[in-house]
Amino acid sequence: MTRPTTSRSDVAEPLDPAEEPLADDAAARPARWRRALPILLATGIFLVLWQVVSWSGWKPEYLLPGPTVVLGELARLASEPSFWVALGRTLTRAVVGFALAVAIGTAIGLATARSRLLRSAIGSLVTGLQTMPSVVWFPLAILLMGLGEQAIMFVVVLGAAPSVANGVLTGVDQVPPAYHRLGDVLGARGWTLYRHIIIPAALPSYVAGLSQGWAFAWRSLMAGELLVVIPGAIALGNRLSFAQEFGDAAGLMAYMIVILVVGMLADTAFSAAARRLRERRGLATPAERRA
Amino acid sequence: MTRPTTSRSDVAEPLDPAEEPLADDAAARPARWRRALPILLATGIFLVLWQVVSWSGWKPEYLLPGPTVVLGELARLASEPSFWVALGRTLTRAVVGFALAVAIGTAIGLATARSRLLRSAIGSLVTGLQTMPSVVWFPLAILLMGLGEQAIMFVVVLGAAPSVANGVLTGVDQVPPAYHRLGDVLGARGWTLYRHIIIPAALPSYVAGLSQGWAFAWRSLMAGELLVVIPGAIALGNRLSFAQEFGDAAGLMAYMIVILVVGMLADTAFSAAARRLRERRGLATPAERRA
Amino acid sequence: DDGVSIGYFPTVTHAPALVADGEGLFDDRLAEVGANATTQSFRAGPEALQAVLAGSVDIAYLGPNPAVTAYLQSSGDAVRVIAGSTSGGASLVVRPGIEDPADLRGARLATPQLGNTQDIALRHWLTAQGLTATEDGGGDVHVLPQPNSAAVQAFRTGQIDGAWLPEPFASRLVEAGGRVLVDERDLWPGGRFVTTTVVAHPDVLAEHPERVQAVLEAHLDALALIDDDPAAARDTVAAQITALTGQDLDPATLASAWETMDFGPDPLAGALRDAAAHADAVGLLPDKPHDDFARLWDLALLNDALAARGLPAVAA
Amino acid sequence: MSAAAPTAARGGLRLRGVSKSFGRGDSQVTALGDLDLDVAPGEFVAVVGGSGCGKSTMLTLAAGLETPTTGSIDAGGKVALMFQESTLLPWLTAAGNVELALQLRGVPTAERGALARQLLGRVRLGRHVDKRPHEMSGGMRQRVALARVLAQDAAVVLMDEPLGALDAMTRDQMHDLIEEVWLDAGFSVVFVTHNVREAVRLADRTILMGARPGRIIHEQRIQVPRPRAMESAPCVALAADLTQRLREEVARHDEADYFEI
Amino acid sequence: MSAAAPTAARGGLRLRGVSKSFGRGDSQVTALGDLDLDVAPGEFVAVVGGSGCGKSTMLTLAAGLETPTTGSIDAGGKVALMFQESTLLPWLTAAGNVELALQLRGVPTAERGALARQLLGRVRLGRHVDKRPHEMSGGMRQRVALARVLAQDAAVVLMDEPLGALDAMTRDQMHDLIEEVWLDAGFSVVFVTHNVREAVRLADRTILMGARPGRIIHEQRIQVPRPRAMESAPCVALAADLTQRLREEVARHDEADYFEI
Ligand SMILES: Nc1ncnc2c1ncn2[C@@H]1O[C@H](COP(=O)(O)OP(=O)(O)OP(=O)(O)O)[C@@H](O)[C@H]1O
Ligand SMILES: Nc1ncnc2c1ncn2[C@@H]1O[C@H](COP(=O)(O)OP(=O)(O)OP(=O)(O)O)[C@@H](O)[C@H]1O
Ligand SMILES: [Mg+2]
Ligand SMILES: [Mg+2]
Repeated sequence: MTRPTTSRSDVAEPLDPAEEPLADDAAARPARWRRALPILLATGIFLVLWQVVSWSGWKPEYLLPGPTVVLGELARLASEPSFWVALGRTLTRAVVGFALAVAIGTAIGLATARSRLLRSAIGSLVTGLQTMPSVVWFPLAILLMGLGEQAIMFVVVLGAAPSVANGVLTGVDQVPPAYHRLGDVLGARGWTLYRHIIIPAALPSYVAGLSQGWAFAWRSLMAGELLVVIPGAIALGNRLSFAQEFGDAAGLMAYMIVILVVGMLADTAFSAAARRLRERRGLATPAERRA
Repeated sequence: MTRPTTSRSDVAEPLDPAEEPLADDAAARPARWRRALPILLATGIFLVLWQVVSWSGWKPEYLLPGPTVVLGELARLASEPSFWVALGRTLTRAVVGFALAVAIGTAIGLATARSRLLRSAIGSLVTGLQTMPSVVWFPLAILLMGLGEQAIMFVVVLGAAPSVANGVLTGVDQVPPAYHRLGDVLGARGWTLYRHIIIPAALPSYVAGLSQGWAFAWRSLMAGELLVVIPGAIALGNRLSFAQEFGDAAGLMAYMIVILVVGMLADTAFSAAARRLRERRGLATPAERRA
Repeated sequence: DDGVSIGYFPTVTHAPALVADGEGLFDDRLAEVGANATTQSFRAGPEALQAVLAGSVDIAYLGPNPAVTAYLQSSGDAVRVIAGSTSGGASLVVRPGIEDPADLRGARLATPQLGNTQDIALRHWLTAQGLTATEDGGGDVHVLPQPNSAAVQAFRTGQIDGAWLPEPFASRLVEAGGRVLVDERDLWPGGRFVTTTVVAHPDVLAEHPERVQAVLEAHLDALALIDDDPAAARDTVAAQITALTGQDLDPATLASAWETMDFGPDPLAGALRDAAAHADAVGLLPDKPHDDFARLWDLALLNDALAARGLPAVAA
Repeated sequence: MSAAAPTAARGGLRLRGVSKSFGRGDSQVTALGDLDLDVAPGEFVAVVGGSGCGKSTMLTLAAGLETPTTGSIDAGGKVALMFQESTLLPWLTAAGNVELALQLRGVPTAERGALARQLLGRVRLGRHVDKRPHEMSGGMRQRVALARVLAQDAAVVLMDEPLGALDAMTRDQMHDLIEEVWLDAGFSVVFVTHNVREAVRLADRTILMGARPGRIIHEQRIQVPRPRAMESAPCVALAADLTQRLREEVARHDEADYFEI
Repeated sequence: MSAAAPTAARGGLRLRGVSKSFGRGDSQVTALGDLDLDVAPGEFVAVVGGSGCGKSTMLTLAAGLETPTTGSIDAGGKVALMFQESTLLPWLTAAGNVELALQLRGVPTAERGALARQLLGRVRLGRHVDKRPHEMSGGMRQRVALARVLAQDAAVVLMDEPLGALDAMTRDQMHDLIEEVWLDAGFSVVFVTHNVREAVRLADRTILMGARPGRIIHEQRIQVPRPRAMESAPCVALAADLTQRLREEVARHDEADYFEI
């Protein structure tokens, strides 16, 4: 069995029939490693740079602590069970709130996308709501929900649902007209058209857009957790603001790293899902297929 | 000239050659009006409901003021030149900050999309950064930029640029593989491929995604304007948070309406741009073509 | 660069700064030494703290808690208290029906922020009453930190039973039907404790003592104005708050808040040390070594100025 | 050989004074101008014409996907259209695409799977029922689309170059299949093709369309008895005649197309 | 009539032991198996074969868009491919699409416009240079893609059913055009078609591909002098022979495709 090769000389020179094919190594290396390596490399470079800046004494330690200090702080946090409890509580809220936001946002998005009337009536309103800072919902949240878990959920849902709804609208708008026409010809109208054609067609774009909704949910949650302390239930947002209140730069950075890691994991999940969807349809980009 | 008609009977009954064609009115009404009407209607219904709730005395006026009070407050605000100055200042910041975020986010997004190495190294990081609440950037902003306009811009750009970068990535991922293959066959590689094929192909999805970036920018700006009040230069964010701090429910709601209207106008602009792009390519949805 | 940046909060407990800025005293005094003032209003404690630590402002009006925290976080490198400003102006306001501390068992009380000045005062006081309150809101009394305006609204809607808040929020709680259970002044010897101090960055003190001196003169001028004509000073405060926030503070609220505060140049060092000890006792002091705050005060310039005015000196 | 015809005729299509313009103002294009067409219930009409003369536009209008600029269109029952570019849903397998048509037609769940497989077998894709569109060749995709349009069981079936991507042998098989299904179900057919012999092989009547604006310039009833062979003498003669007319029609527009305007 | 051949031959393509499998494990499909093909510089090869036998896969590999599972592929110069489904960029006009190919080939800005218009005129789209893809008919889009592939001026030109959506007359015109350009530029051509007469009309050599796995089962050198007429006796005879072989090849797979497995 010969090695697979492809050669294209870009000079317009006729092929000499006696020429030997060039060997070209395209053997597959373990994909998982190849994907993880750059992340580790980037992290390493970043840590080294950070340490150098920190050693240079450009800013005092209490303003810009070095990575060893911050990572030490992170290790200390990680060794406290209360940290994990707080993280767990916040993650639970994030997941529940996001799930609610996805359900509500998707419903609103679909309703808005389906009905031309609703679309023009409240399409822009949805985005308008999205630009509303979480903090302005507090009075309403307290008024309607009281000071408790529900108030936090309220803020999270109001923060994230419009983004999810917008994702639905964007996805639906980008469904190629050929599919609409096909649906029409197949006799799919109204909800049937959506169920069988528009929603599946919009799915990859919708799933990719969920990471935006997640970001809104998470940010709203951090804001919401400042509002409400539920007795016996300190969450990540409280701890973060406590670190900030105390000017505890190392602690703040440690919490930032936690937030970052959670965000990156969520993104990895969403983009993997979107990639899988595209792959099943033969729509993966060449880079994705190679990876 | 006969009226254009189309009839499809869904009963499987042979066409009687003598049957008269049914008249079906599909004449175009003025499109602009038809689009504005539902918005006005929805607004009207909302105002009436709000007034009813307010009259019902469910919650006292100082907690949930009625629309007349809030609109009165809005009118009062609009009559003060200082309100317009504050709005102008905030809008200027928003536009400048968003423009910066678009420039930076697009550059990062393109760099990340183009290079597989960068993509796996920092692709998720971008989303991770997006989930970071604006408030955690304050210490860094004060440290690097001092207390002033630049610190606010810093927060806005850090808030919105990741979303824009993500929009680029989503857009690029959704470019059909057929275009990649075409580019390959035409000899477009690297930046040339992006310039001539990938970027134009990703454009409608990117533009539609900008409204998410705008929402992040606007929310970060509202947070950033909490950083500092520059005497003689109160911005919308300051006014909003002061209204909240002073328990001024009517004022708060008036500012919410202002934010909502700005957000809706921005969304209208973005989605109109995306629609125009799709229309030029024959990719408008049937509803859009009819509208 | 001949600018001096001065930071303060647009709130009544920062009245001397509001008066000095409103009357143009900072500008006048700094002009005498060939400098000019840029004033900045903070919106939240952490940002003020960070601005002081980073040296983004030269001189700031701060609560005792951020001052102590800045001192501890920077191992004493980033902050010096150069004068006192305000005492008093914080109360525990509760709903009617709570007549004495024993009635608080099971109650939900708000404070502005976990570990802030009022939060520690409440926790310390509760401990003295034999009531427990954990950091996470558990114990005999549930302490629920939340933004001041949210606390006022939560009180109005009956979500909380009371709150330990600074002015003007304490007065607003009273207007909303609450009654004062504890006026914090009653807990301190002489009724005086630190609410606001004036701090400077050590670099500014070392490089431009004359500018710091000028700001102190303006500060003392403002205190004198407040002393001489409280009503006029209150009007200036109200006008300045309106200018900075776009909101009108209700005159009645302002008047009632005013009654709970004392203004003076004494930094009340003893009270500040006590407050830090209270925080330490309830476990809400940053876990850093401190030397009994030996370097926190730098009152030489203040005492010079006081002497020039024939006023008694103050001590650290 | 006997002149076969559908046993139970249904469907029927009538276009009256139909015209269609695209764009506005200067860039307005009249794709169809004042077209009349009657297709009787159970009739098989084949349409040939030059590239860009308006055949697809006519089918799109007849299927109700676009509204005509003027004129009226009436169909005697459900209309199915097989697009010129086979539009398969990429998230469904070949069987899934056909089953969806069955489902939307109202076939009970239990019957769909077997029916879809049977139809795919008849278009010679029995081995490929579980492939997704991107795993199939162009001709295979076209046959899935053919199976799907047959699955719709419509009263009027419009097909836009349905066999253009197939080799001669497979094309013959599909001719037999289409004729068989049509004879059995008795729907009306409008069949657009560039293969003149194919038109003659299948149709009761051939229609030649002219361009700019699109209109009918020639009709021919094909009375050769069914089943017909593409190579039989009458078919070849009719095809040669139609080809000649087509060439003349296309040549008339040639100069204008060749040079810039 | 003289046996014309390109004046200056260039290009050339060599496939050696090329195979291509898709998927993994149970669902693995071997689209091509151990295929050898040599195209001489300046040679015109036409490929016919049943639907799904691997023609497009072969072109995709030859163009370097996919890597073969085994084997080696060498091309003597730039390779251009015209896809089976004409892929036009929807944000560019017909002229814009052609100009892009010119630009990427390195033609100076000043010359592009005129050259693109000239090429579009030659594919009979002189009146439609400013139309966008969605404003064109299927056949018009295919001709834009043809103009674009010719604009690339490659040494090896691969075409995948490039005229499948055209009527007979326009198709003839395109045959003349392709032959003319080829004789002039002397590139190598691999031309996939379902129209056997077209293959005989154009090619120096026809290749019949068999399926499962895709491989070459018959080659035929066409020595009829150029220019050829599709209807000339030797062409018709050669086409009939090739058709017969194709039918046999397709029939061999028939049973398996018809029934489910
Ligand atoms: N959306 C549109 N906007 C503008 N012009 C259009 C549009 N759709 C079709 N046309 C024009 O209408 C004419 C007829 O197009 P149509 O697709 O019906 O041709 P056709 O007969 O199907 O051709 P082909 O055999 O090439 O498929 C063409 O000239 C085309 O340019
Ligand atoms: N991405 C893929 N995944 C799995 N199978 C594939 C893929 N691409 C092609 N095939 C299979 O490879 C075989 C050859 O396909 P190819 O497109 O080359 O056929 P073709 O000869 O061009 O047919 P047609 O004349 O119908 O266009 C087919 O059986 C097809 O199902
Ligand atoms: Mg057509
Ligand atoms: Mg093919």
